Amino acid sequence: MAAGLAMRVRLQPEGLVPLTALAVWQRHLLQNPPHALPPAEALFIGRVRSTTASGTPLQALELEHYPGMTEAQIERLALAVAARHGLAQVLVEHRVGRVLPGEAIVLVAVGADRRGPAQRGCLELLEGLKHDAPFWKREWSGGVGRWVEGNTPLSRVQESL
Amino acid sequence: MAAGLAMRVRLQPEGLVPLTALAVWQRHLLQNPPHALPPAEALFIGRVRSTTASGTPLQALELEHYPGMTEAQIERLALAVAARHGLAQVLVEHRVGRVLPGEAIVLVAVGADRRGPAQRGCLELLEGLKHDAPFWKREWSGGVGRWVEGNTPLSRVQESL
Amino acid sequence: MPCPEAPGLITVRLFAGLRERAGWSERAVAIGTGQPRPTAADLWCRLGLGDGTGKPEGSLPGALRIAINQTFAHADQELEAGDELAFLPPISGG
Amino acid sequence: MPCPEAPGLITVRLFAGLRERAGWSERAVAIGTGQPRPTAADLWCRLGLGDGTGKPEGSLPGALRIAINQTFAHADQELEAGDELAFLPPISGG
Repeated sequence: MAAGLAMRVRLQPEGLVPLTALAVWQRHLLQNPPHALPPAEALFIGRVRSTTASGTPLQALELEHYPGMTEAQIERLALAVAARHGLAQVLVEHRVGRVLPGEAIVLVAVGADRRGPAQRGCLELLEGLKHDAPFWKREWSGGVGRWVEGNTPLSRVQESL
Repeated sequence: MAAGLAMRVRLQPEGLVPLTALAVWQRHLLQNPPHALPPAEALFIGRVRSTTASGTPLQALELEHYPGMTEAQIERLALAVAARHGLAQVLVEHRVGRVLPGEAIVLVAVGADRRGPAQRGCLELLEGLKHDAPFWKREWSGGVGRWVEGNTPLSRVQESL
Repeated sequence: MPCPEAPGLITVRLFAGLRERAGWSERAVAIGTGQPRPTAADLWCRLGLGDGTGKPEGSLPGALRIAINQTFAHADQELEAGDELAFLPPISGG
Repeated sequence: MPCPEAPGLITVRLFAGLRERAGWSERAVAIGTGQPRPTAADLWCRLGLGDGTGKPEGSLPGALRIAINQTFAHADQELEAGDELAFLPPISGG
């Protein structure tokens, strides 16, 4: 880990409450000098939609992962983004298992000295999670499960940052 | 306000605790259907640095604003960004008065159906606050106050999004 | 024959470093009847707000912004009685 | 004369839709001694994981990704005894 970088990657089988996870993370930073709350912090929270990709009501999302590789791969992605932008802090929490509509599925928090690196780091890390971390979603609707293959494109942002 | 847009703009003379402000905002959304927690939420927290622009230890930051115009101007900026990106929710909380190193000075939370609009909306609104909302910072260091004129540029992100 | 207008007042406000250099934050300025309506640049000169660097009369510092009735406005917009005019030094928000 | 190597095992893992179509999630596959080392594409064919669409032997579906020992790898990387090989259908994280 780069000197001074505070990093935490967690897979959550039980539930992910973003504001609680952030409070725990802030306490950790404040209690472990020289870490501190960053001047610029960019965050992203993703939650489960109430409908499937085809528009039917969603009962639940099932998230499969590759135990061991998924954690290691997220850490690799986070370290690469942190090095590229000189980040001070990276927190990633990601649900696995069965997640209900409205529940949080992913939380990314990136801290830096300036807003530009924090924002770019948060965007890039989220794209990494979407495309390069081994997660597979299955949408359950009407008692039937359907694997989601791939992600929605991000359009302009991805290429331009 | 656009149909379905939940918007809150607050100037905080007393103190801004981002996680508490977010908890209050979430409760408001959940208690006022059809508002709900958004599938994609991009957030930014800015905090006061421990040093001045010239590198000396910062005692405090003093934030002057234009009562009436500042709130109205933030609302105009937020409505424009929300319309441009089809946002569902915008929260802006900004400190005024005397702010100490490490304290939060600004919180922006933008909710949308997809991550692209949420992220772009959050970036643009923060740039609006930096450059087009009437706030003036004075850095206090060694008992002397110096007005900060202008902001650090965002470089690549601003033009490309 | 139209009635002569009563003289009107414009409220002028200054902020931050500009307020401190001038030594005041708010003034009421009378605008005469029968004269061309003043602009922000006119009042900037009339109130002696220039920095003495020899800029020609009527010109405003480039970084300065103008608000009329709490909305950003162009410096050459004509003012009316009752308007609130503010001179805004460079913004540093967020 | 070098000693003949004992036959080695490769662990093959499948995930998500691919696991369900195949009907299994993990298998140990023996690789013979004295033969060229197999690649992921070789094992894909040997395990009958193709979708029967008549793709030539040795080719993998374009959207499929490979991990060897829990790290992304090229499909033509040669495998060794003890390796863990995973076939990963298109990712949908975050």
